Amino acid sequence: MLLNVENLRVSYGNIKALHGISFTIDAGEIVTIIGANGAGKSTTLRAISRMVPVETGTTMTCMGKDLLQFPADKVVSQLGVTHVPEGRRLFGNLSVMENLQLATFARKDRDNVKKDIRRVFEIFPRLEERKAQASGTMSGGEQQMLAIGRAFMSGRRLMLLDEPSMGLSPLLMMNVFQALKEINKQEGTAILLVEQNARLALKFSQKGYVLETGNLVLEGDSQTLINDPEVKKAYLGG
Amino acid sequence: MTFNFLMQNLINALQWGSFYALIALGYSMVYSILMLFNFAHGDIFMVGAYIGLGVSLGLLSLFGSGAAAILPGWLLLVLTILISMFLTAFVGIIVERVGYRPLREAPRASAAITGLMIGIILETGNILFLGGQRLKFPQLIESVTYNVGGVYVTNKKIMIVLVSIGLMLALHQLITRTKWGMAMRAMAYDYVVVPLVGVPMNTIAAMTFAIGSALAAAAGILFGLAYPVLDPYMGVSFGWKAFVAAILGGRGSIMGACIAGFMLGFIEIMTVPAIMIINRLFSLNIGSNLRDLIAYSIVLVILIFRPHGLFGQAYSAKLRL
Amino acid sequence: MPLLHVTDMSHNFGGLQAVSEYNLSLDPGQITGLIGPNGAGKTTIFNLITGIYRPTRGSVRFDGEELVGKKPNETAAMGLARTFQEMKLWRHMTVLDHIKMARYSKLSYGLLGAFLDTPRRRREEREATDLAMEVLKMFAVDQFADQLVVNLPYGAQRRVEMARAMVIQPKVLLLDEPTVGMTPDEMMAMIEVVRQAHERFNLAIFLIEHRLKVVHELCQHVQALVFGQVLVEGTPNEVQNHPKVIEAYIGEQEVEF
Amino acid sequence: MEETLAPQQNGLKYRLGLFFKPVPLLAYLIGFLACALWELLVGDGLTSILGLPKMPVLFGLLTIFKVLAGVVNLAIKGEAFNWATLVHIPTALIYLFVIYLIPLAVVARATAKPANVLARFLHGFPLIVTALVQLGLMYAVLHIWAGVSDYRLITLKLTLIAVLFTLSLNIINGYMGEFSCSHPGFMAVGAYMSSLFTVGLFTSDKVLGEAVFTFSAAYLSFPLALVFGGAMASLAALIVAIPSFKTRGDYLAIISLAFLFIVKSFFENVQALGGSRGIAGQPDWATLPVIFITVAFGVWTINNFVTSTMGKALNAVRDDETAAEAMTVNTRKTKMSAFLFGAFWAGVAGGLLAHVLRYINPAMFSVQKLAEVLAMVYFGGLNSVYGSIVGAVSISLLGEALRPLEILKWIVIPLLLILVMIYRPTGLIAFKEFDVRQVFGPKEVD
Amino acid sequence: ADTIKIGFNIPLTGDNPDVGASSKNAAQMYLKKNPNVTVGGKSYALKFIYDDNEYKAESAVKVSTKLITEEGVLGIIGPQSSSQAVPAGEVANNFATPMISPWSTNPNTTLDRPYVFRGCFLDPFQGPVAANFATDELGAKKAAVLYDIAADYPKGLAEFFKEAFEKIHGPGSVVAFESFTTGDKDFSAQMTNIMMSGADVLFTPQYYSEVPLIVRAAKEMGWNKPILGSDSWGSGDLMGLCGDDCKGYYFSTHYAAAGAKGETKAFIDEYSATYGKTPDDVAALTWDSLGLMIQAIKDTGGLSGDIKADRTKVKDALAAIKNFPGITGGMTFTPDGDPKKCAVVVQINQDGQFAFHKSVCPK
Ligand SMILES: Nc1ncnc2c1ncn2[C@@H]1O[C@H](COP(=O)(O)OP(=O)(O)OP(=O)(O)O)[C@@H](O)[C@H]1O
Ligand SMILES: Nc1ncnc2c1ncn2[C@@H]1O[C@H](COP(=O)(O)OP(=O)(O)OP(=O)(O)O)[C@@H](O)[C@H]1O
Ligand SMILES: CC(C)C[C@H](N)C(=O)O
Ligand SMILES: [Mg+2]
Ligand SMILES: [Mg+2]
Repeated sequence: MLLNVENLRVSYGNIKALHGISFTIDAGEIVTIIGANGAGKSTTLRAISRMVPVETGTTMTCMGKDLLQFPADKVVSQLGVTHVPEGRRLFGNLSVMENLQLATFARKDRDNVKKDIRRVFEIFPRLEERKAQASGTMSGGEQQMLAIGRAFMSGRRLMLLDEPSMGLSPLLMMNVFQALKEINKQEGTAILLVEQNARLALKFSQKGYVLETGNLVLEGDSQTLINDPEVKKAYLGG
Repeated sequence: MTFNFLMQNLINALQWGSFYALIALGYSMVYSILMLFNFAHGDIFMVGAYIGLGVSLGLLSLFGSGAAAILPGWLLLVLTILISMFLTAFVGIIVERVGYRPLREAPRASAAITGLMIGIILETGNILFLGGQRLKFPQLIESVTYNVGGVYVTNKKIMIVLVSIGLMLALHQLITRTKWGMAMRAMAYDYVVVPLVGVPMNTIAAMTFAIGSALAAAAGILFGLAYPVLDPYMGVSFGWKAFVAAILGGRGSIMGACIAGFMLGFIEIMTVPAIMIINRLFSLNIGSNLRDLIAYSIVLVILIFRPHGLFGQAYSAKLRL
Repeated sequence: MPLLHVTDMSHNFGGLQAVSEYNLSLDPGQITGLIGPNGAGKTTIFNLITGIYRPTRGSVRFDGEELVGKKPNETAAMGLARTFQEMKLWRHMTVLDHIKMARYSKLSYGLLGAFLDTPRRRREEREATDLAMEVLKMFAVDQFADQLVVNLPYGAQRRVEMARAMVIQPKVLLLDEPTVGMTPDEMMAMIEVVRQAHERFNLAIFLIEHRLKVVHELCQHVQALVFGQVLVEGTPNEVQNHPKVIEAYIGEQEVEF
Repeated sequence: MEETLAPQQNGLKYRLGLFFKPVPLLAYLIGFLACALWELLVGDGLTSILGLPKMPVLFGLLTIFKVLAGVVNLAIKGEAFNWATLVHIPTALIYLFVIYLIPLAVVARATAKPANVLARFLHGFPLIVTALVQLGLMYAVLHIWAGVSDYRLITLKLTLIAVLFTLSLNIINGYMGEFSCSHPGFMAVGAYMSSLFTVGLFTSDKVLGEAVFTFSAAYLSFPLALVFGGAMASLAALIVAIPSFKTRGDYLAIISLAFLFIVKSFFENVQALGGSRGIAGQPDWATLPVIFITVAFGVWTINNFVTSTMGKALNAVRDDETAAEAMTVNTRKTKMSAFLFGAFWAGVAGGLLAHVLRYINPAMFSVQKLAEVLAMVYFGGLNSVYGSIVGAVSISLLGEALRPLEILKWIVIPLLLILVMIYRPTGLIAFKEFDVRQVFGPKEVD
Repeated sequence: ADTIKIGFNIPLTGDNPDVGASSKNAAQMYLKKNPNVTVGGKSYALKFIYDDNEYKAESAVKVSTKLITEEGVLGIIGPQSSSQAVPAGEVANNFATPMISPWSTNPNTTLDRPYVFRGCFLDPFQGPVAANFATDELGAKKAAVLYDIAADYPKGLAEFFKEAFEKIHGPGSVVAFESFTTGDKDFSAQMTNIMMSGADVLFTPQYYSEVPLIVRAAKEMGWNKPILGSDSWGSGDLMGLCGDDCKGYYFSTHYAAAGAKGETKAFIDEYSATYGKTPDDVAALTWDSLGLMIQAIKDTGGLSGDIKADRTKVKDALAAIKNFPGITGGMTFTPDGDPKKCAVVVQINQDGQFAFHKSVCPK
């Protein structure tokens, strides 16, 4: 088991966002969380990447280590858990290349870095064309590619993806998901995917969870969930 | 008169500009990386100068001065600069820890206020501990004046200009070429996600303050050599003017800040001879006292025509509220 | 004569030709869609029409009047309202204030009225509040009137943005990806809202979307934009099945949105 | 979807809050009036009974800090300290309670009902009626309170001016979200121009020459002088306002800072205005009622402005300028009006200041003044009329009350501000709308 | 016992905290020596209240008001610098409270203010003293002036000097009249102008803290002619800051510490013993002003206890004082409240002491 989350509780001030959810991710597995707007999906990812503090009672372990002992940057550099946040959040003033290089800040294996960059360019040839462009001026889809590439560079035991399809054209969306699948297959990277587009997400993943107002209400393998009438009604548009 | 006169003023302007440049550099470090007005920077410069004073006095008493000196003056100077830069870096780190880190999420202007307040505390602390009287900075190296065809240049002036240009180039390399520099720029753009790519944000922020403060210390010591009277408020006007230079140079541009620093020094010094020349040419009687008025009108006009500074790119960010 | 008429509009950023030779004619009450890959220049076209950028070449006519050279607040006051892809709301303002703000150009009490709280100001402010509440009701966000927008659920924020645009009483509404980030449910609700607004005010709407379902439901006419140029235009079905569009935009696989 | 944590139902604070909930402003004013009269009546007597050296003028704070300063001096410098004065701390507190807190609480609570009735009655009339009644009452309170000591009077005058000045800066830095550094410059223009008006026209003076007019009712022209000062400040503000169309944020901050340097240098150099020596001998026209009325009027118009849709456009421009433009907001007009309006009131505040101090020189309008007013704005709270009032009053009072600490004052005040910034980054009372009707109105309790 | 309170309106923080410190030192020394004063046969304990004016005009006004109305002082010593003394004098005069500014040399401080006095000579006197000295003893025909335009005192004195010098040598004989702004550290541009002007002497009425920088800038530009200063040079710290650079230059001042005799010497010795440094002008003048104030209080022949009446009595007594034997010279007030005092010109000798050179008395 790669990641084990138990009784995850998070609040923002007076607002309770997560009421104690538990789930697991195995190595190399693709897991999806679906849910309505404001259900707490992003919050879950933020809690794992230690961007928001969790409340007492929460336990999270990654490869047997207590995740809560790691600050946000060490979660990435030492545990290999990377987070592609909602809205991409690239460093717009840095060039494409610099964005990729920065992601290797804490890495010691210089030789592999070069190889990995080449790998990213193979997956997303568009990025190589735009190597020197300031990332802030790229279009939404290009930015999404770079965000994934950046995550790829910083560690790839587990990728936390927050709505990667948002705002992407249909073709590009397929490309992105294909690339993700490829990374998953070739590198054995586990993926925790959060998506509004539930059908796509469930098709893409092996296991799914349904989050409703801070509680996990349903879980199962994705195929089952797709056919679940409740899920169908609520999340797949009838 | 004219050529010598202009050359002389040019050299003066270079030295004066070096201080603005060095201080603006440190200011701009913090400013362009954390996007914070570090209004305490001028006072850190002051603290750096006083630390330099303490260190150099300590060294002098250890190694003797004048005829009894064991080590040559220039070596003491280098030691003083290095030790003081190191010590002042810690002051910077403390300032970051106490005054800025807790405010990282806050509006930038609030951090500006904390900076102002830390500055006041540093000034007052100085008065409390040292009693507020002016102190003399020891002249570690013998001052030598060269007369180059009627233009007077001192060895210190040359040294000051060279050291500041050297530091500026080194810093430019650091920011544009290294991973640290990249991380700093990334932080300027969006500090929230910096940890998400595995970069230790607090370390970067502390480093930034440390480097900025170390530069201020270097500036403080060079300043002490050139203008050997130290007082607790010596950093105030420098602080504000470095603020002007850092932004005039263009947001996020270290080089720009430096050049703007030189330029500001240049404008301030050169308005005096310029007024004089205009007076002669048109037999007017404008006083050199109009210097600030003219100098800052020039700054204002530059900004009206280059609304994003000399080297800055257009941006629409506003105060984080 | 079309209500909004764009002819041969081009624009470039530095060396990048973002939009070239773009044409559009939008009649009153018509809904036209604009699709295209990311970075094709769709949002840029909106920005050019509304005056945020000034086109390098070409003309934009609205109701017979030239828009090029006009500032965004002027084009908006003429009846050209828009929403933003990334939803530009004012963080520190309440929902009600958002809506009232869009009445800015209709206020006539002037600065002196603002300073001195004249009866005229009070009357106009009251009228604006009444109208705002009505519109908020229409978009089902009236219960949030006194809250800051940041505290609203995402879908409600989208609707507030739309309501804000509607208060301008526009003749043309420009919508930039109104359903982005929505669940299928919310998407359907949004389609309904747009349709109602359209029917009630006989609005002309110009819509950017990546979700073809939305385009299908709403548009009579669609343009497909690639690299700043219109590749194909026609009915949604024509465009969607056009091989070039499939190649550049939709892809071969069957995907649902 | 969201659960809010229930507030504590049994804390002392909560119960006190409940107790005072039905008390309208009117009742507090009556309470304060009672306090002021009570002090007039028994203040001196109580002072001597308690053995205080002097009637406490700033609610006993000054007395207490004087004692504390003695202790501090003993501790750090070994200066002699009269231990007997320690008793002044409890006695000053007793004074505070007996003269202010207890009567205020009792009277305010006791008159809450009739005051509510009265407030509701007044509420039936146009706003101006209740406003005038309550402001009149407020003035009476201040008048009586300040009548006790001239030190109180000058502190009060300067505090009122600080309120106006702070609020006028809040328009730009808080409501519009720019970081403007030019405000002391606007104040300087106002101070100089109104002095030019009064000293130049009505007073014989070494700098500005013989009086042009002399008549006994000359003071009636004072409002004109203030308006003139404010208008000139507005005019000067154009220099900062026009670049604000093109540039924002930090660049605007240094444009405004350059403006401040220019203004200061200008007044230093214009010999006709006294140069660095300044102008002295302003007539003594800035009396408490004049200041009170001006400040009240200023606060009223500023509050009107920022609560109107016209004024809220400032917020829209601050939070997202592109969206504001797309929503028909004329951003140029908005920025321009904010700068000119803010500068106008800063200029008026400058005019008042010049006539309270009856002396001005360019050094008064330096970056130090800037730091001071920035501190007041950010301490009190951005985007809030309440905030500016609280910020200006508390920092002004604190500045006076901590005087006995001498130099340590400049450690204590900055520390306090840092703490406030850390725990309340937008200031004490930020983003709160000041609803005049509600403030003056009755407190309805369900 | 009854007390008499004297207030001090001095800068303990702000740009010149050492001025406040010197004043406070002198006052504390005085108090230690004279804790009580007998007026009309009755003994009173003296109490001094030091309030910080932050070297700001606004604050000086507040402090004066506070001292008078709050602390109930009988008289005020200070402020020291004219930029604070001018506005504070207005307050003292309005509240009919005697005030002595020890060090303010600007004419406006006392003008038309019967309650305001000073302990030093005025700039219109000092300016000609310096001009004459430059002419007679330094043989100057052309003079340069370098001064701070933003500070009241240097600017005033620079103008008085210019007027006096040009009266002797004709218009245009002040060949360079260069200025800078408070806080400036670099004077090279101005010095370059001065070098080019061909002046025989440089007059710079600046504070002791700026003098070393000016002198240094001058030397670095190759200036080897005399430099002449004013009373603001006369701080014990000048030599500590200036070192050898300042030796040999002259300045006009209130008293010369080196070689002083009698009372003055006693004061200097005691001060040096207590605080470890030579008293500067401010200290000496504060001491004298305090002496004047106490003398006047004694001269009233008895206090009534009604503070308002007593203040007026003190003022009248002050105005009537004749030949007060101050350590900085004898003092008698003119109707304006200014003492007729001699100025001293001192030279900074090779030991770094301020050696008496000559004394110039008003006619
Ligand atoms: N920074 C914040 N401060 C306060 N409340 C927040 C914050 N971020 C999220 N919330 C609240 O927490 C809850 C969960 O939010 P979260 O962003 O995790 O939802 P989500 O499922 O990702 O929704 P979406 O589909 O809109 O991204 C919501 O009620 C939201 O309003
Ligand atoms: N201000 C700008 N400066 C430089 N380039 C820009 C600017 N704005 C947009 N671009 C570029 O112009 C192209 C078109 O951008 P635009 O935002 O119009 O795309 P879009 O069609 O809306 O894409 P998406 O569907 O991703 O929103 C992109 O390549 C983008 O990088
Ligand atoms: C600097 C001192 C000599 C004070 C000066 N005399 C003044 O009037 O301000
Ligand atoms: Mg989310
Ligand atoms: Mg777009």
